[in-house]
Parts: sequence; C-alpha cells; structure tokens
Amino acid sequence: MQTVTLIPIAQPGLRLEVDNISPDKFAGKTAEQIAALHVYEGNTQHTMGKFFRVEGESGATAADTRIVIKGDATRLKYIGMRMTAGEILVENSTDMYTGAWMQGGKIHVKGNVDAFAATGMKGGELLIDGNAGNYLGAAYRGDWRGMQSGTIRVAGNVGSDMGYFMNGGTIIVGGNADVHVATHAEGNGKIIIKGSAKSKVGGQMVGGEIYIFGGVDVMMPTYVYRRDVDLEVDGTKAKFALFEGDTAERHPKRKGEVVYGKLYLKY
Amino acid sequence: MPKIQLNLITGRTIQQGVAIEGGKEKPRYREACGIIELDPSDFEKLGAWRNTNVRVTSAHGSVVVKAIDATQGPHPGLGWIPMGPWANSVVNPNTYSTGMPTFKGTPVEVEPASNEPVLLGIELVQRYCRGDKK
Amino acid sequence: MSEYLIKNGFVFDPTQKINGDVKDVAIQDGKIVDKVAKPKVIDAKGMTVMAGALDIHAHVAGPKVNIGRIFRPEDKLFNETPRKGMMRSEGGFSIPTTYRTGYAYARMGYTTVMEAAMPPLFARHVHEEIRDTPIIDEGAYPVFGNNWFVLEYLKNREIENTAAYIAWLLRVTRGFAVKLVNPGGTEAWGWGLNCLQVTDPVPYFDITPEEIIKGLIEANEYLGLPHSIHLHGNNLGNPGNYTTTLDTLKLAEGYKAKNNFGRDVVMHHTHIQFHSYGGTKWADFESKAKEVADYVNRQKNISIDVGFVTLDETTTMTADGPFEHHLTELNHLKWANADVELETAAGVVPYIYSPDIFVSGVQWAVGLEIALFSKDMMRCHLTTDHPNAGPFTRYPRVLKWLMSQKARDEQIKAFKASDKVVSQSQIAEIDRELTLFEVAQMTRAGPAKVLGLSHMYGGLKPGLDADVAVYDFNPEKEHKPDEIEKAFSHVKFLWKTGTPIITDGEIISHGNKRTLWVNPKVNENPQVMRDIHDKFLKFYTVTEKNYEVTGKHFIPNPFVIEVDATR
Amino acid sequence: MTKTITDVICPFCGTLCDDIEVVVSDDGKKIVEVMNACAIGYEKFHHSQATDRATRPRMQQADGSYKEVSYDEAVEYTAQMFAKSKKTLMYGWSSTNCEAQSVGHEIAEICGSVVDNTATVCHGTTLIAVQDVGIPSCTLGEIKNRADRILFWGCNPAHAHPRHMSRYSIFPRGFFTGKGQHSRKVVVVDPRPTDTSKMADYYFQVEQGRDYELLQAFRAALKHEWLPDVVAGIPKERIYEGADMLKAGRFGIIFFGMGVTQTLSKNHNIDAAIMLTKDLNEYTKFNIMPMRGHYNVTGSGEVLGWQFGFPYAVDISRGFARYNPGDTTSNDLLMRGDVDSVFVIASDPGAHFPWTSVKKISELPSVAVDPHFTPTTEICKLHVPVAFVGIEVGGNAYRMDNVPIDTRKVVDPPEGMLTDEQFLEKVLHRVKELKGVH
Repeated sequence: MQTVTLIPIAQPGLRLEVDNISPDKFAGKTAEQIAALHVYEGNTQHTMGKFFRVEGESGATAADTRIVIKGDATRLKYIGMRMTAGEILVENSTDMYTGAWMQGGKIHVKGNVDAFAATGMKGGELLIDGNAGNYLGAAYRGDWRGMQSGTIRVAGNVGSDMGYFMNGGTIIVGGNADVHVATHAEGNGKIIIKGSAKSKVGGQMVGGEIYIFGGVDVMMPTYVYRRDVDLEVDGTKAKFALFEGDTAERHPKRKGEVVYGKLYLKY
Repeated sequence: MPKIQLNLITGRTIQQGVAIEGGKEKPRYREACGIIELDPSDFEKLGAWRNTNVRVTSAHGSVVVKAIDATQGPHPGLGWIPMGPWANSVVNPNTYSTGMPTFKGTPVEVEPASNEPVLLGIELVQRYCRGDKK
Repeated sequence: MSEYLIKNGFVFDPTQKINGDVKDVAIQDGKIVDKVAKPKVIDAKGMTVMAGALDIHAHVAGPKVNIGRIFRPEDKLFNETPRKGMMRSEGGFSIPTTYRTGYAYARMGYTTVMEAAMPPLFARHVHEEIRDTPIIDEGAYPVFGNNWFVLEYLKNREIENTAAYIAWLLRVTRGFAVKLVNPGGTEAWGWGLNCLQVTDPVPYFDITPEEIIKGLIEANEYLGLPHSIHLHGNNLGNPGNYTTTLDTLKLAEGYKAKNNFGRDVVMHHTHIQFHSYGGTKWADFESKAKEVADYVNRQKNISIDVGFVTLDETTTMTADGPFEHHLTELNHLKWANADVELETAAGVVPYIYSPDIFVSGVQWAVGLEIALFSKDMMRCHLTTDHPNAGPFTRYPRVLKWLMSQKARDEQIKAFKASDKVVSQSQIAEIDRELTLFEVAQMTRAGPAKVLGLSHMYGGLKPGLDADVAVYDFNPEKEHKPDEIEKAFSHVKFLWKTGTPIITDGEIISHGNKRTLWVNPKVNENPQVMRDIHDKFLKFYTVTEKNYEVTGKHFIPNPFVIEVDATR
Repeated sequence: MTKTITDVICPFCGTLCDDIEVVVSDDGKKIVEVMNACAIGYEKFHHSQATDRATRPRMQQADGSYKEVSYDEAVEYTAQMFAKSKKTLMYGWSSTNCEAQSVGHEIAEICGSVVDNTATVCHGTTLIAVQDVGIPSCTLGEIKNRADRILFWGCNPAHAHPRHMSRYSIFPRGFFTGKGQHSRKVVVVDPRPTDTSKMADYYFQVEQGRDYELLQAFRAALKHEWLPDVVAGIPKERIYEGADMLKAGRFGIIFFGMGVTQTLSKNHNIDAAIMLTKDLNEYTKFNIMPMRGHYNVTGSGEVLGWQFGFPYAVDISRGFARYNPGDTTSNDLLMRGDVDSVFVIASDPGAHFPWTSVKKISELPSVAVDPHFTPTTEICKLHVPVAFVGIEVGGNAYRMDNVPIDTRKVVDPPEGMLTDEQFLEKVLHRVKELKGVH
C-alpha cells in the first residue's frame, strides 16, 4: 500500500470542502497531480496545493492508497466522501461529513469529528478516537435509507441523532450519547453505548438493537419491559433488561413473530 | 440576595406583535418584550416586588428585564419572556444540527436587580455587538 | 427577418403523410414556410427531422409538484448541475426544478407541455412555475371532477349552467381544458372515503361518477373547447380495475365532438396503463391491456395516453387523494396530502418500480402492450404520467422499448421474476416495432389534434409554428437499442416558434415561452354568477375578488385561444 | 373625498387575511382608516404612515452612527459586497413578495451565496420532519367546512394569529359545520394555560420538553398499547380518553407552532405529530398544519422549492443547490464562521437570533433591507429602507396552507423610495456587470 501525506500549509477563511481527499480520487496520481485537484472555499475553487504540501505517491487503485492528513484539519469538510476502498488517517480533528456516504475502506480520526460523519454510510470502517458530533451514521435529509452497513467506533461521546433511520451496520460508542438514538431505525442495525444515554432513545424505532451500559435518563413511554437476558456485548458479559418498542409504530412480522426494536439496558 | 432557578420559554404575544409593527426603536417595544412573566409562587420564592427589574442569567448570557405577573398561567417553575432581543440574550443557541436554536427550555437563574435598567431593544443589541456585554 | 433552411433531412410528418422522405424545411419569422430567400442553412443530411413534440399529460408545475420537490431532498442528491452562461442551475431527478424541466424537454425535442392537474385555488402557483420553466409553451388543466359547483349543477342535469361555470373558471384561472380526476372519489376523500366504481354514490352530493363524466362531456361539447374532457378515471392502480375502465370508456358512446378545432374525440382517458389491470389481488395481478386497447381501437371518439412505467425510483402525485393514501399504506413511504376547499385534493408518495418486483414488471408490460396493441397511434399518446410511472426524461428509453423487440427482450430477461412477468402478460409474444412515422403520430400529430391545436403544432405544414427538432438518427441504418435511446435523448437542433434553442446539441436560448389558455364566451348567466358570489361569501376562505389570476408577474407572455359559445 | 379599497390582504402573519378594508385619502397617499384587521395588522397599516420612517439608505460610520446615502451608493456597496464575498448569507425573505425573492435567488446563483428564510428559526424543523415522513394537510377552508376536531399543539393563535380562530378554525360556520363552534371539539396542548386553551374542551398541560414522548404515547393509545401511568405529566387515562375522542371525529386537524418546533426534539416532535395524524387516518379523516409566522415565509419556501428543490437553507456557493439544516442554516453558518458577508431582507435576525449569532452579523460586511428601523438595521453596515409590500406595492404571497394570494397596493410609498424588487433588480444588474455574466 502506498501512502500520500497531506501537510496543511495554509488555513482557509471559510470551511474548506475537500471531497477530493479520497483514495478513489488520489489513486494512480502523482503528488503533483494530487496537488492540482480542486478544493472549494465557498464559491472559490482552489487547488489542493494551495492548502497542503503533498508528499508521497498514491497506489494504482483506491484499495492500495493510504492518505495521511497531518496538522489542523478542523476546517476540512467531506474528507473521504463516497470512498470505496483504501485508508485515510487524520492525526487531529475534522469538520463535518467525514466519511459521508462511504462505501468501503477505512477512516481513522485521532481527534474529534463534527456533525454528519458517515451520513448514509454503505460500508467500510470509521474509527474515531475522540468525540463525534450530531447525526453520526444518520440518513441524509428526507432519505429513509440511513446507514446500511459498515462499522463506526467512537471512543468518546456522540451528539444527538446517532443512527437516524439506521438500516444496518454497527455503531459502538465508548462514552455517552445525546438525545435521539436510532430514531426511525428499521431492519437490523446495532448500536452499543458503553456510557449513558439521555432521553428519546429508540423513538419511532421499527427494528434493530440498542445496548446501553450506563442507563437512560428518561425512557420512551412506548417501550415495554419483556425479560432479563445474559449477553456478551462487545466483549462485556452481563445481565441486560430487554425492552421492546416503539409500540406506537407499525411492526412487520417475521415467521409469525412481530418484530420490534430491541433496547437492552445493562444492570 | 435570593435567586431562583426557572425553566425559560419564549414566544409570541399580541403586545409583542403590535410593538414590532409599531417600531422596535420605541419604548413600547421594551414594555412589551423587556419583561419576564413569573408565576405568583415564583414571585414569593424570589421575594421581589411585581413590576421591578430582575436579572435573568443562563449559561449563554444575562439580561435585565422587568418581572411581571404571569398573564397566561399558572405556570410555576416556568419563566416566560416574549420573543425578542431580551429573550435572545439568554436562550440556548444549540441547534442540535437542525438549524434551530433551542429557544424554549433554557435553565435560567433569576435574581432581583431593581437598580439596574432595562435597555431599549436596539440599545441592548448594539451593546452586545460592540462587545461591552458581560 | 429570421430565416432558416433545414436541408436534406429525413422528414417525418404524419399531418402531410411524409414518411421519411428527404426534404427541406423552411422557417421564416416563427412559422414554417414553403421557401425562404436568404436563410441560414442547416445541413441535416442523415438526420431525422420532426415537428417539436407535445406532452399531453405531465405534472410539471404547481402545488403538488412542489410538495414533491420540497419533501424529497434526497431526489436531488448528487444530480445538481451549476449555472452555466445564461443557463440557470438545474436539480432533481423525478421532480426536477422548473429550469431543468424546460431544458430537459427541449433536449428531447419537446416544445409544448400540458400541466395535467391545476387546483383552481392554486392557479397562481401553477402559473408562477410555468413562468419559470424556460423554452416550452405550456397550458394547465383545471380540475372539475370533484368541484362543488359542478356536482350541484350536474345533480340537476344543468348542462348550460355547468358550461357557464367552466367558462368562468377557465378564464379566472387561465386554464386550458376540463380535467377530471377520480370523479366523485376525491370529494369522498374529504371524509376519508372513495368512489371505486362509476356507479358509487358521492357522499352527501347524491350523484355518481358516471353522471359527472357524462355531464362534463356534454358541457365540454356545449362550449366546443379545443380539447375534450381529460379524464383520470375511478379505481386507479388496483388489480381487476380494467372493468371499471371499460365502464368508464363506454360513457363516451353516442357522443360526437362539436368544435372548430378539428378535434374528433369527446373523451381523452389519461395514463390508461394504471387502469388496465386484471387479477383479484397483487398475487394474481395480470395485464388486461389487450381488452382495453381493443375497445379503444373500436371507439373512434376516444383517445388515450399511456403512462409507461420506466422502472425507476420516482415520486407519485395525483389529485386522486384516496389512491395516494392507499399507496402509502402499501409501501410505508412518506405521504403528503393536500385537500382543497370546494374543489379537489392531492397526494404525493415516493415509489420504487423495481425490476426485482413482479408487479412492477407487469406494469411495465401493460404500458408497452397498450401502445403495441393500438391500431391508431393518432389516438394513443406517449406519456409516463410524469412523474407517476416514471420521469419524462425517460421518454427516449420508452421509445427504445417501443421501437425494438430486442430491447424489450433484454429487459424481460433482466426481471428477477421474468417467468411470472411473462405468464401474467403478453409482452413477450409481441413482435411489433413502432416506426418513426408512428412515433411522430404518438408524440406530435396525435396530441396536437386531440388538444385542438393542430392549427399550431404537431406538423411541418407551411403556416404552422416553426417548432422543429432534428435528431442525429439515420432511419436507413441499423441501430442497437441503446443508440435509439441516445439519439432521442439529445436533439442536435431545435427551433421554438422559429427561434433557435439548441444548435449542435447546446442550449443557446430561453426562447419566447408562452402560456396557453382558453377563453370561452358564453351568454350572460346571472344564476351562475349569483352562485359563485354566494359560495365565496359562505364557504371559500379567499374573497371572490382575490381569486382571479391577473398580471404580468404570473403570465408574462399569454397566448389566448378564444372560443365563442354564445347561443 | 376618501375612497375605500376592499379585499385588501394583510401583510403580517401566515393567516394572510384578505378581507381588509382600507380607507385612503383622495390623493391616494394617506391611509385614513383600516377595518377588519386584528390589532397587529391595524398597527402595521398605520405605522407604515409614520412620518419618522427612513426614506433613504443609511451607511454606518466609524463611530457607529448612520449617515444618509443615495440608493445608487447603496446598490454599489451591496453589489460590491456580493461580488467580493466567497459566501454571502442572504437571510430573510419572509415579509416580501415572491417576485423580489426570485430576483434575489438569481443574485445568489451568480455570486454563490446561501439563501435562507425565517423558517430557519420558525418552522424549519417542521420542513425537516415533512421531508422525513411527509404531511397530510389541506386548505383552511376544508377545516372551516368540515372539521369537528381542532387540536392546537404548542401554538397560541389568540396571540400569534389573532383572526385564525374566527376565520378558519374554532368559530366559523361552514358547509358541513353549520353550528360553528358547537360542531367542534377543541383541544389544546401547551406547557402553560393560554388564552387559546381557555377556549378548549380539552387541555393537556404537557411537561415542557416532553412533547415527543406525549405524541408517541397518543399514537400508542390509538392502538390501545400499554402505557406508563403518567407520560409528560399527563395521566395515562386522559391520554386514552383523548385518543378515543380524536378517533370519534369525522374530520380532524392538528395545528402546531413554535412550542414544538423550537423545543427539544424539534423536528422529531413534528415527525411524531405528523405520524399521529397519519395513524388517525386509519380511523377517520385527519390533517395537520403548521401555523406559519411571517405572511410570506411559505412563499419563500415555494419559490426556492421550484427554482432549487429545497424550501430553505439553500447553499448555492458552488453554483448548484445543496441543502442540509445544521450546516447550511443561518445560525450554524454564523456561529461556525462559515460565511463572510450577510445580506438581510424583510426580516429581523437582530431581534430574533441568539445574541451570539447577531454579534457575528455585526462583525461582517452587512446590508439590511427593511422599511423599519430594527435591531438588525442598527448593527448592519448599510440600511436600505424600502416600500412596504402589501401596502405600498403588491405582489404574490402564500398563506400558511400554501394558498397563493396576490397582495394589493393601497397607497404610494414616500417620494422616490424603491421596492424590494426594484432595489434587488439594480443590485442584480450591477452584480452581472461585476461578474461579467449576461
């Protein structure tokens, strides 16, 4: 695998749209060609080279291209947008839409990511050592097809609306979650929160699973306690209380069984 | 000095509507919107006179308004400031990435401030834009 | 003096029985002429030349179209194009912005489009969107089939009063024709009910769809409007509905067209694909296209447009309120509804016609069968009931299927439930391939005649408007299916009333777009005027004075068709 | 000799009353009397006549004071600001006509700006919910003529839409509702009793911030699902009773306002309310409608809708339209420092945005186009006073139920004053010159 390193040499006045920072766009290009790719600051088109020193070589394909972003990336939007393969390592924090609509490959952010990371994610892996903003692994506005597949791991806390309209894949949160977890989730996505959650957890959920280790401050009134179960969740063996809901929603039947959203609370 | 904790909500009143069309540079706008409506029970806790000034402080800012009796109530524990610059000095600007600040449901602290003036709307806004707002 | 001469093209013009002869077409000051003196010459050698096409039924402007745009941001995702030169930015797939709508029609060689359903109370909105749709001439059909005035007049068989009300409403809304959508059923939807059969009573109003349809045919012919009544029948989209459709079509029997616009039909039944279903439930769903097409072939006084299913993710929208509620119950996708006081309703629901779903496959077959079983292509028109069965931008793909059995076979093979689609339809047995002459009938001459606009559109006869499309398509050569689709997706040249709009495939002008409307004159009718005054006082929430659409800011460039119906 | 102009449209709130009568002086220059309007509408018509209103543009000076300048200078400053900016926030649009909005949109497309309207702090979250689950709705006449269940959730028309109850909802006698108020059951849900709840047959005092829970509980109650004893401060018995009462109607309507759009859960509150409405259509006929605030905020959404495909928060910075509340919305853009100039028209963010956002506006090149003196005009670098739409110039507007009504001119504006549309046309012309487009 070949590595391309981007070293910021200037900061934009506004946020910078770098949807071209993706193994798919870099593959088969020299450092010069990569430096000539476009980035956008509002209505103004710049070349990548104006903001980054580009070092190294990309691989022939996305799959064997690795991108390392050093320095301050907090004003960079759309890193790895729609990437299908390869790797991106961000040594600090990023702005919005990190890994939005990604289909494959891996993004590792050592700092925090802002809102809308992994919007409409179809596959691949997103690793966040810090915190994530709102709408992590959520659907784009109006779309009933949210996160379809893939894995997101956040070491820290996440904002509101994680897994909005989630249809599949897994999100694992080391810390706490703000309001609205897996709202409108359907199908078989899975969210694990090792810390605590606030309120509106699993609201309007039709299907999927939520595991919470640290409790919920206010439960939805439309979840019904079923039974206790012993489980191993992401390496933790424990007893969980199983709630099913959202009882206000329509629920499909599978083999004569009504399928509910499942909420597991650790004792 | 007694202080009370309230949950602050904001919104329209017909007086606010009339005042904004009558001219926001006029004292009438301050009379309509530079106020906080408190439940009688909260007045008791606060130990302040009706129609005296109070300072309302949240994690997001602080403003002086005139405390009056709830016109639509009872609503113990809830404070009401009509929408406008006074309310917007203290509301929670967090949009939760929806574009909408959380104008309703801001925890605030209310304390008597009978000697502090309630600024005119435009005065208030110009003050904090010039940065001399604490 | 702007003059153009399009030389050496293969010309197809059913109005002159010209079938691919190599001819020249001359344009002078917006009209087709015999000859020109000092023209700009365009060499169309090896290309196909036709009149600009007409779309007789598409939902392109107005409240429900805009609900579709507004509530489907995901329909715009990754398909927006930026402003370029004088061209505005474009966006949207199944419900494109007004600018993309105008550009996309022009690119396909379309120059006239009819908005299929205008709620009278929202006429201003419809006209604002038409104003912002470049290039193409447009008209809009106000809906009458559930209008309280119409229901009350026809309950007492008051044809003259109905006609006077129609004349008034066409004028104040700047409307083009009389549209009916699920007659009676949409009023029933005001109470969450429906009328599925033409004999079902309409709640409270004590009238049936049958009586509404016949009454409006009579009123339409009393006025002698350019277009016939334009009907979306009852029981749309349900298995076994073809019997309702035949009952509906039969209502036209015995009526004769009376008008000065060369129109022969008294009823145009729209998107008949949605009305030609057999079976008793989705499981035994089947095509009844043959039964319906055969009846239409026999009956010279009715015409149809098809509403071809294009197998896309699209957005359904119709004034058939109860149907859209039914649909959202089936696919559980977001549902918008808009009931309109005294007049109509509308619903909007996204829908995915998936090649993996057997019913979608059969619906695709039904549309194509209707066209391929039709004997008179002047009375069978190409539509997708945009965007209901698919976006209008798929017309070239539909042409590919109509013109190539190979293309159809490829699609049949691609269906997941291929065998079941074949067994529930007849599409696999049909070897007919439409000719370019028939295509010109379906998309030009036919709709122009049925709309009563053959004096302006649909052909290349000297004296007609110079709407001319040149396709890079050589009819003498063999073509792979996809080459057909490609050629008709993008004209090489296009003129709109003599103004060059597209040259060498590039849009160079917004043209001189017109809004068509019909202004019938009838005898003074004090009773109808009193009724109107009374209904506005008691039941409308806008005043009578604030109802009429007036002013250049709504219709900057009107084209009024006067009709004298005074007795 | 005065003359009376009838069927005048009131340019204040989304109720868009069109039965106002205005008596004007015989020279057509002065409004003498206003009839049928509510207190707010009456005030708007009369204050438009104020002698102390600004009639020429005003440029902010170094000391913060304002100096009168010509319209030409104002056009030049504004056009230069647009041309030099990388991303201008064009905010407002809700108290002007659709024609002016259209001109502004072309400026935005040429300059690569963001167009956002007041829905962003009003019913923007409603629009997000509509995009997620749709909206079964109707025109106000359907309610007048058919409705026997009227539910006001988090809205207070007695104060915000004063004539709504008499014209459309609680009191009118319609075709199937001849007994007016007696044909209807009125329900109010609000964290505090209001002047509207005084008129209600049922009042639910919801715990502030728990509307989402209560709405979902109502939906569950429709299906007789289990509920905890108390939800959001309401005993479950009352929730079951309320659900049955809504089901028992023939035609119901839910009106909702900023009580839910601006409260925690925001779009989710509306989402749940819309789904409650959809559920009720399993049993009877039900619709739902946002109580839109400004008289033409709906129109701004419609025009943006057909021109760009999105109802607000439209980012055209790259020449094509993009939309995502949370990113392309005014308060997020301002607080994140993601715009470099601000153009405000027909609204007052200075009074209605959180102070942190207002401060950002004051720090940027900024223009405020407004007939009034407002907190916004007094912190922007340039104030361009214009004629009052709906009083001194006509033009199209959309009512809260999307019904388009063409507003009327009743008097002339003061000598030499421009309208919104005229000023924007001049700016567009100049911007095209500066950008070299035609």
